[in-house]
Amino acid sequence: MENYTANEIMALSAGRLVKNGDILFAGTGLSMLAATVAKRIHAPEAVVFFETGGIDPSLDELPLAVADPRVMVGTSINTSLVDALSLLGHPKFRTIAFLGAAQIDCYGNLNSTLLGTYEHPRQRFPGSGGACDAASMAYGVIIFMQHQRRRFVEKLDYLTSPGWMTGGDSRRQAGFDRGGPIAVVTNLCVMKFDEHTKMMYLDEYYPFTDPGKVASETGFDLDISRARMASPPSESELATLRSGVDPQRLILGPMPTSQAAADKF
Amino acid sequence: MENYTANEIMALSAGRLVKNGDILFAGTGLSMLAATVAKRIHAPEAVVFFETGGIDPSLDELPLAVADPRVMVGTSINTSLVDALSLLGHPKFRTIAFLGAAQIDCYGNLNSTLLGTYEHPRQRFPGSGGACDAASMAYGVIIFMQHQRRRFVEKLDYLTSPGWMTGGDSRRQAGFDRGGPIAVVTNLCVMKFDEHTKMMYLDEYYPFTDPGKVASETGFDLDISRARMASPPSESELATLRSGVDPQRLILGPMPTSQAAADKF
Amino acid sequence: MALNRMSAADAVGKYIKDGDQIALGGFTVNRNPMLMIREIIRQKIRDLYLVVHSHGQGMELLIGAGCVKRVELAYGGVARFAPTGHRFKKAFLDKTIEVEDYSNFHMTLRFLAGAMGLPFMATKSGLNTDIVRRSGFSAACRGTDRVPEHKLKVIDDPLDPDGGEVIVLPPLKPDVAILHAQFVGDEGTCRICGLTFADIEQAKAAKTVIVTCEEIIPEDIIRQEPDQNSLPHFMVDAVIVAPFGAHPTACHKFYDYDPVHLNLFKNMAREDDCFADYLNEWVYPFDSQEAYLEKVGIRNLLKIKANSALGYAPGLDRR
Amino acid sequence: MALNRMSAADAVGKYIKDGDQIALGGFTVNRNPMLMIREIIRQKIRDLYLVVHSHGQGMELLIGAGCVKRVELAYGGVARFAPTGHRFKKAFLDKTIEVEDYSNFHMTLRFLAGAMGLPFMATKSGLNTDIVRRSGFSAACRGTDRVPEHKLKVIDDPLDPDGGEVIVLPPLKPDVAILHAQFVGDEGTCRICGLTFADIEQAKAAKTVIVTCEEIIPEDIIRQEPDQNSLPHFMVDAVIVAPFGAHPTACHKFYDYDPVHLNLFKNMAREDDCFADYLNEWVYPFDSQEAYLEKVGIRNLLKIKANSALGYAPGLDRR
Repeated sequence: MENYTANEIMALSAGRLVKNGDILFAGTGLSMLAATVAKRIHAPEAVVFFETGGIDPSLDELPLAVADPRVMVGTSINTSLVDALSLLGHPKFRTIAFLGAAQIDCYGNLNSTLLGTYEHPRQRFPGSGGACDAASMAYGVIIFMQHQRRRFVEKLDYLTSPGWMTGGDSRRQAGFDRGGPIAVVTNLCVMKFDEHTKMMYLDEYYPFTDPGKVASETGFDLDISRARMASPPSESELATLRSGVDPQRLILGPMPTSQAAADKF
Repeated sequence: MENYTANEIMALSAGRLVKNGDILFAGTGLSMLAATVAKRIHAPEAVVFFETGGIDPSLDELPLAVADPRVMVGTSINTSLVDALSLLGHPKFRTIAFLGAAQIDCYGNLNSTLLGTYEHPRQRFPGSGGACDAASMAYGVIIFMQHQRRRFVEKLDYLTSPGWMTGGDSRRQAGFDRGGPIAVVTNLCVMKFDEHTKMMYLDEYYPFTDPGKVASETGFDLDISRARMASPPSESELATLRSGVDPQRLILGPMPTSQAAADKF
Repeated sequence: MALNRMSAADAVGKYIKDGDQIALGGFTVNRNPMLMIREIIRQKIRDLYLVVHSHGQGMELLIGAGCVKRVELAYGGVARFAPTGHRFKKAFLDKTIEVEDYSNFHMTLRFLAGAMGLPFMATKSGLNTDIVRRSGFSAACRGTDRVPEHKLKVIDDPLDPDGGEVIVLPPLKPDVAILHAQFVGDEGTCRICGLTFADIEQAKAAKTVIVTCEEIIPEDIIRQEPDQNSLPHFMVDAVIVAPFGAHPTACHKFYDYDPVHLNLFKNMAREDDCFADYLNEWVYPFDSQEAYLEKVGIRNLLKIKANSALGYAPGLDRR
Repeated sequence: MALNRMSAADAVGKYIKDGDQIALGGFTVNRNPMLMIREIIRQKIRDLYLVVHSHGQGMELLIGAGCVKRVELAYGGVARFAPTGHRFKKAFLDKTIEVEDYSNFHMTLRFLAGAMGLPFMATKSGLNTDIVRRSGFSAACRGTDRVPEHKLKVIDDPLDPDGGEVIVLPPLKPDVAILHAQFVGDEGTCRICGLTFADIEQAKAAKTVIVTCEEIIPEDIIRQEPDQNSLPHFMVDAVIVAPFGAHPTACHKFYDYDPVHLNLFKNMAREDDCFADYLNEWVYPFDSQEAYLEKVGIRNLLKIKANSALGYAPGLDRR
């Protein structure tokens, strides 16, 4: 019955986490929508940049790849991989990286490399790209995931990108003087990390689902005691996202149908 | 009685050491004249570059500093210090650096930093600049010196730029896999380094002086047994240098007088 | 200086041997040196050792055609057209290639170390991850055939007593760097427009540099704006004129990526049979770039032609 | 983003404190941020810790005016106008400043490490020289007041068993980087024309970045050629419009160095009395760039005005 899709509430939920002035390390897909919609709604001085080196492009058309020529136009500066990746760790800036992964554990560590082992691989993913670097060096990380038990696992097959490591103070002890995941935004909910244990907990579930569903789709024990229902996207948020950010719905995909479109996720 | 000055024969003597295709790390002063005259006479594909980042400028006017805007015009590429200094050690290229110094020892090690010590300094020079880097990383080094006993010393007050270190194989043992001084060009002569001991010896003295004079102006024992008289500059060499390279005599200084102009040096 | 201009066929014949370590320019769907890559496949070069950060259509094709033995990389995919490259994935799972995983920062730092002649680079990025703890290359190959003795090492910061552990990474000095640029001057000065990715570092690190380009322009013109240039003339060993030389990937200011072709490739790359058909249809038959472009067709090329003001093809159907 | 535009006086007041570690942009006689340097002297800032590669007219003035306590550098001179800077030499010999010597590669690698967030940089340049063996800073100051614990260290190559010894250098992260650029967009994007020296690395490494510029231009214009830009808008903390802001040093495409003034300075810098006269005549009286330029005089400014095609003043009498 919702008048919005899961992709739409994901983009808007992630966008709400952006602060004005943040320097946003975006990938393609939902992360770009989240960054762009945040800039249009409440964070006009946020800057979007890409690991390929495009810093603050005009984004008149949505890039479909971080190496899309659309990330090179209207930029403040066109530079190189090494410059863009160096910016991630710049201590002056609140750099926020949007990442996705094939697997995530309860501390927000990510696997985007392989299932099995090098000796006996069961599946191969593209690899880190800049994800390990963003997870290591950025001020904070926002993670997008499809919410499935096989993705939310007790133990990663491969730790590509460091989250809160083994919880508590372990990230700092591992050698990272800042950073760590801020939130996990899925097609069902937004999860955050406990201040002390650094374990994931359910913060907000979308109106079309419930904490039990979220827990059952999560492959590790999830604290749902703090869960609240998310407020649905406002008309004006949806209007900005749909007509201002992705009018061709290249990333958003189909409009919600008269059925609750979000059910299909 | 000579129809050329010491500066002129120095520039031409150093220029003769340049091979076609060499990548020449030039400072200002005589080194730029040497590089430019070599390009015009026998090494048209030699490339002149500056530590500031100007690579192969047109040099329509002579730069008076490595940061002169004249090194930024007509270049193949304008880049940065770190790029230019990195080029020095590029294993693909025969990079030849022209250096000067306040002191030199018999192995071609150079001091351009200070006399005395940090605690008790007697004199201060500008410091390494890129000289230490060129002496460390270039394929070869050509050194310009004013020939004075106080400059050609038994022991440097400060080793700024590595030459043949303590002779023999010591440069390689110190960690440099190539490089080392090729020649020392002074206002009296051209000196080279013994193939085995790496000690300086007198190779060619200019027609207006003699080996005895050279030895007496040198503060360490100098092998003069292999000395030959240098052939004087040809008319066409002088013409190229004077009218093509430094027509304003910004670096060459006064023309030779009816007196043997070179005597004054 | 005379430009060493040649055909792609001659460049492969002269500069690329079985077993060479090759750095490919470009990134996923942008400025892949595709003409050279097709020619390497046509000449059946084998056992290549690719060193890349995020590749890409070119790597997919080389791996699929059986030219590759070993890869060091951070990312193997063609962006939205194949988030994990089909041929890369299959070769990895079938163990027909050996793969060593790094991050993009690691790989670009390694190229930078090679470019600058530095013995190694140090970073904290990736500490305590499996990128540090595991190795995809066999222990046996370490120290042989250009494979560095160590994938990397974790050491204590030698300068800062409070610095903790850092990762040190070996430099990369590939045998050949191949890149596609927009412009080369007729004495060799090279200009890349838009993002340079790590192409410049790769070229500076390499023993041999091969540049394909959209246009050769007079050297005195390219030197009027030397701030814009990417490589000095003497660093470029061979130049091949290759209009649309990055197709089906993009070349900023000249053309966009070709979604029709990339989707066609994606579908044909899934299965071995289909991929063989792709090679037979799109790679082996063409002994010139012109013949390949005839096959692509003027209608498709017009669709991806870049708008002069924007540098890409606005309104292109990219689904 | 709104440009944080202010006067030089306000920039010094707001961002520069006694004891700060300052990276000066430019190189010997080019793009020294002279307006800011004169203003620092006017406001009698003290105990500055300069970190530079090859400076330069600006460093001479700051040292001469007694603003400097400590310098890390590779070269202290004003090219042909003072192969060793007179004020630098005197302060060194009189021990009114502490000096630590590195090479240009060392200093630029240190800025690069700061800019990239790397824990250190490694090179073989300078092995077994007195740059490695001796230290100009007292042992007592090591580890205090931003002075790195170690000037550098020599270690065995941790990755290559045949690599021998390498020098590791600590990063530089100055409190403030001051540079002079040709253009700044009205949202802060910065463009340096011609050689950038290490200005970009210095700015990226610094906690605060102050840019003086010849012109502020519309942001949408400066973004039409983003390949040419040097710093993204958000990295620039304060912008000061300063026509002829690098005078008497050069600013490519705008003006040449001023040989008349540099010779005058050279002569006045030799002795303390004369140098005090220089400050009284050329630094203290001027509370605006316009007033300073009136003193320089339109005749001199016309002489050094750059030719548009060449970027310098052809035929300028440079003796």
